[in-house]
Amino acid sequence: MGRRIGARIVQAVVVLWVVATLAFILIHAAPGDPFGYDAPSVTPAVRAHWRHLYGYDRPLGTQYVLWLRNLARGDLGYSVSMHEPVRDALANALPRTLYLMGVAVVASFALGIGLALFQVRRLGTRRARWAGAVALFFYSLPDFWLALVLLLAFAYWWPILPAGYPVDMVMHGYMAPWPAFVDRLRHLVLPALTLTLLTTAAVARFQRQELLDVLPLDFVRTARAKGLDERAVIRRHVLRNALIPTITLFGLALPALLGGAVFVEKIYAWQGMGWLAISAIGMRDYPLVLAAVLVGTAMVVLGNLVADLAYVAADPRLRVG
Amino acid sequence: MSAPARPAPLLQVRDLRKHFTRTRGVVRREHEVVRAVDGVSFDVMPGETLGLVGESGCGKTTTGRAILRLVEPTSGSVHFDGRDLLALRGGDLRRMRRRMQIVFQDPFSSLNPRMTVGAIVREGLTIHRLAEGEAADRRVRQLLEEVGLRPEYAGRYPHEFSGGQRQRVGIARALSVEPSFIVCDEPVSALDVSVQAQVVNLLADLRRERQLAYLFIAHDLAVVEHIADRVAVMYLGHIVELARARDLYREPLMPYTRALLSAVPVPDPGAARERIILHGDVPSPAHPPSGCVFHPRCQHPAKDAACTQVVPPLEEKAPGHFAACIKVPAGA
Amino acid sequence: MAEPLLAIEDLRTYFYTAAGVARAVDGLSLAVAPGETVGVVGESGCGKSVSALSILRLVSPPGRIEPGSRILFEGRDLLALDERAMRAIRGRRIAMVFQEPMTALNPVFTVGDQVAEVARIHARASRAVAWKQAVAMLDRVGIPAPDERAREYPHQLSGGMRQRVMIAMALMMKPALLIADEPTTALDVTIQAQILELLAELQREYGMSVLLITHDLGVVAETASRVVVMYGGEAVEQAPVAALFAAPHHPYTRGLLAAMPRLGLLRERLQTIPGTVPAPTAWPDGCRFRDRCSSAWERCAAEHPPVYPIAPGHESRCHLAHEPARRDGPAAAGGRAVRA
Amino acid sequence: MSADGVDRARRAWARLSPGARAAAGVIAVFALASLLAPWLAPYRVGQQIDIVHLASLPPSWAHPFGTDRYSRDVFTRILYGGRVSLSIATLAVVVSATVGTLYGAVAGYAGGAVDTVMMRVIDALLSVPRVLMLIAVLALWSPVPVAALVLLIGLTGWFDIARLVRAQALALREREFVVAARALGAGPARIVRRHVLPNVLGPVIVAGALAVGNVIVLEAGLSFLGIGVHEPLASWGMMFQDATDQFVSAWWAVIFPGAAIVATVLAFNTLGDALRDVLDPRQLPGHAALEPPETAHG
Repeated sequence: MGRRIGARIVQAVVVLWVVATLAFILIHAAPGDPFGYDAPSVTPAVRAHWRHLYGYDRPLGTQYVLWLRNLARGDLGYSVSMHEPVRDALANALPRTLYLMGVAVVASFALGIGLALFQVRRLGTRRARWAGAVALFFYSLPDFWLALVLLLAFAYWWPILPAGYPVDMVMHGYMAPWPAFVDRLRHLVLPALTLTLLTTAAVARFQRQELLDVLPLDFVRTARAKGLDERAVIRRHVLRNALIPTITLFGLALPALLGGAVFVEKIYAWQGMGWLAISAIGMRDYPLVLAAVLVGTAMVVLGNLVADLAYVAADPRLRVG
Repeated sequence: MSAPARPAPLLQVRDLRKHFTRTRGVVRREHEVVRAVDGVSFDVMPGETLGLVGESGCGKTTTGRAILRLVEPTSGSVHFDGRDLLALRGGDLRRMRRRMQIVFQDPFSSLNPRMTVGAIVREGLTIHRLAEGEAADRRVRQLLEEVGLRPEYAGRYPHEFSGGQRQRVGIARALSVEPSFIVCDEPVSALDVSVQAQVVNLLADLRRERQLAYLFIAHDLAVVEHIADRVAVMYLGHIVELARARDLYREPLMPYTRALLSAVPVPDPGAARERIILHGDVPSPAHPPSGCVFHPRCQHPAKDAACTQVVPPLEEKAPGHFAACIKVPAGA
Repeated sequence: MAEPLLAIEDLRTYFYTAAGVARAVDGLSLAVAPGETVGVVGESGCGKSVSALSILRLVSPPGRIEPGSRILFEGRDLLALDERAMRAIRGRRIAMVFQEPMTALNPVFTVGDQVAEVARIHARASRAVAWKQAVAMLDRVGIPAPDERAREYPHQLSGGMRQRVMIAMALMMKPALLIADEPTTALDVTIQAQILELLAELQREYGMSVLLITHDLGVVAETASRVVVMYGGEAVEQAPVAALFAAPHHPYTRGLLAAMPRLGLLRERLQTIPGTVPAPTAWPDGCRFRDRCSSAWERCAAEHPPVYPIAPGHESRCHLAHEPARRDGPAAAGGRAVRA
Repeated sequence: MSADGVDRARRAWARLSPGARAAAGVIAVFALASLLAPWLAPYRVGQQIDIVHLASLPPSWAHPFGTDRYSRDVFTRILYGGRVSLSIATLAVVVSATVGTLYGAVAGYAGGAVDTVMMRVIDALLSVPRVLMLIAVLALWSPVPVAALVLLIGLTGWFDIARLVRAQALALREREFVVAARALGAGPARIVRRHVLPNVLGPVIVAGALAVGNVIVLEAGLSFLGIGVHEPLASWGMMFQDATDQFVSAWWAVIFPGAAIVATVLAFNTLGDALRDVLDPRQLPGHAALEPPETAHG
């Protein structure tokens, strides 16, 4: 096991290095000045100071080495729009994104697998077809559109939920523990629901196909011939096999989920990484944008690593040669 | 192997080996060498059919493909009509392919589902520029007719045909480039008995009409007896016995061949017969036994420690009858 | 024949496909006596495997067993049972062994688990007890070091060992009837010999009946006491094994025997049956074999042949039973002349 | 397309479900409507009819989908927006499908070390979150020309198709008809062209249909963030961006472009699903439960 983990970690580091290099190339190939912030407080003198500070007056090769060294130290530059080092800005935002995505992942995998089981158990019935149509519908929705419609519906037309922010920005600090907890939950509902609905649809579609692929296999017939009832056949023999590929879906779904989180955070003013990245675009705060991409990539690489190892652990054909 | 007066062999295979490296397991990675074909030698005369029999995993299919260089042999030599096949490269090899063809086992996977039967048969003509346009059409119709299919079928797709008909298409494809040698890789084992007989008869007729030489690979000993002039028996990558068909089936020398023959069920309920049941499984070609590869399952009364150490050479024990067993006396 | 253990009467299993109704099994009747081995032979498409699945009611949609079919087992009509009662029979009174032991075993469970599962379902055995029984059963079917093997996964075993596992799974509850659907087709001849011997041994020991489905006449000759030849979804000939091979009556049976290459019996060319099996969506009217039969005459097109008695225990669905003079020797010769 | 292709398409159409045919109809309607936008649209594209009196009007007979805050007719803008959204999506998917198919076919047919390296590259590229990546690149270069946008979207979307094609090609390589072609003396180029590509076309078409839906959403999202399409062009996503600020007061300017996106994407996804059912290589003619006549016992 050790060697495999080692190999995968090396691979992950290589991926991050490639992305970091790409980011470096991007910054330098991009038109305009990376320090060309449109802010009245930035005087030419400040600009020159920054250039020197971040080594932009040195040869490209040196800059590249510096860039990598800073990255390795976790120094991602200074964010003008946030008025703090990028690292600090991300340190505040990342947990919020992980929190939102974590809730959505757990909920959507549970719901998606359940929905797929429902469809496969009632294969060919009207209800199963409806479930499939609903999954397809949500699968086709643009993330930002669903976010806006839910916001419109539940925060304006029928205002039962708050319209944005992870907590009540004014009152939260004064709340007792229990109301503060409820406040958190109420703010979580809409963004988490949006992300969950979209991901559930994708998981359900994937899982249904996997279940349908396993269903006609010979060993399912063997299980029936043993005298198992259909529920047990599906739960024990079919699902167990069909869940293995779903592990890879976890890794593959992360980039999409992260993409969805960008829009959801933007619309619900959920101050996570996506929100930060988009605000940074408006401010032409490039170090922050690139840092968001790098951290996002690191998240996905890590997620894939976990999924990969889980896959090997779950499939006896890979585990024991 | 050939007596001086006889004509030169069409195909001469010497010490052919094909070793695969297989990676097992993801967690505990092991690279192991699978000796699929491990030192095989034989000749095929012009117009002769050599049967190659053995159980699954014995290396018979790999042997057939290595000869045609559809898998690259690890070592050894293959001479076809005097030319060293393993020395050929690129265009020379592709030109040589006109002379040697292959017919496959699986009538479903051996034909491209997206091509019409006519296009399938025509492909060889195009590649070797044997015929074009009208002439090619005529040739395709002729070939289809020759294998017992209606020429009007040229426009149809493989899925519109039954298994036996597909095998005929595969044979027509092989014939299109007018080879003198065909590797028949289990050509009838996927077919039902009644259709199998049709295809075996067709192959026999074509051989007679065109003086074709076959390497007829099969696991069904009865089919091979019916069509082969000589038969080679393979076990774990080695040829363990090679003889004229009649000799091999009447008086098998190798204990393995005897067991194999006795295991074939016979459609004759009253027949008194002595069945030799081999115990255990065929060992993995990645970890072949030492000495004689058959020794762990061998039931020869004279089996002893020498069998576990000495690799038995394939020796001529009787005129034209070769066996790889140190316990079989010469002149048996 | 004593009161049969299993009696199939006019079984019809149809598949409702886009290409039409495929009458895969269409009027099959056969019986199996206690302790007897009945061989069912036929080429692919004759309906033999679908028949086997029909007995256990394991035919999946779009397949359906038609009303009017009857499958009497130990005096009860299986087709009239509710699903719950049927489950109590599957794996306990009637067990099944399939053709491909690799795909018939679940790749993600150990073989011990899969064998033990049968005892857990039907005997409500505890995990530990079921496991112990499973190991004992694996030992009984000749798996060396069953303790260790039980903890392995199917892909770690050889084809022959996997088929032994399948047999162990089938025999856990000592069923009255074992249906073996091409149990040795995926195996090599030397392994086939081992498995057939094991099956014969276990049958004697347990006193069970066996319904052996195969395409190989050789396998039938060596294992069965009675043979049913299927063609076009129905039984065309039934006879004790010796009688069938000594004096086959139906032209199809004769053709099949003649087409089979046999060890030590060299012929200039093999006999063939011209043409191919018709599609189950379109069996010919009258006799379903008439298009390929060299003895066919007008009556064969006009009248679906009934079952004619030939000798005690020997029946044939061929009008030749009435007009034997019309027979023109064994099936027509000639492979080249056969046009597809 | 060859005569054979037309024939296959006809047969595939005959096997499509009514829902899938409806989806194809919806796509055809949208494509035609945006193609004919200059003739169908009641106003000129971008025309501000009367900024004082006719801004932010709810739907009416004169303005079936209302007007936006600049007094532009939403219906007209949707027709023209369809041109932009559909053509960007289609072109980007053509880029993705071409690159992905070639890359996958080469990796799969070559196999061995070449395949391993090529697939490691894909694994790495798949780890980069596409949306974030596009945001970063587009933000740095903003505003980008449409052609660059198409290329960027296309070149970040071919990995899945490449993996799909590679898996198919790898399987095809072992198929006996490919071995037979080699035995006949066919070179690698001929084998890939005649034997591999025609057999991966079906799955690629399915993946392509699903990808079009995906890219419409993606482009809309980028435009919504203000880094996709730029004035004077308008895509559905941009209309969205224009109107979000006011979506409480002028919901029609948000809902209708959104509905256009949803309807189109749903149609492409429905069609993709249906095509998968029809073109699935696992579903051979006949039925699996029936033994194919004359063969089997494999």
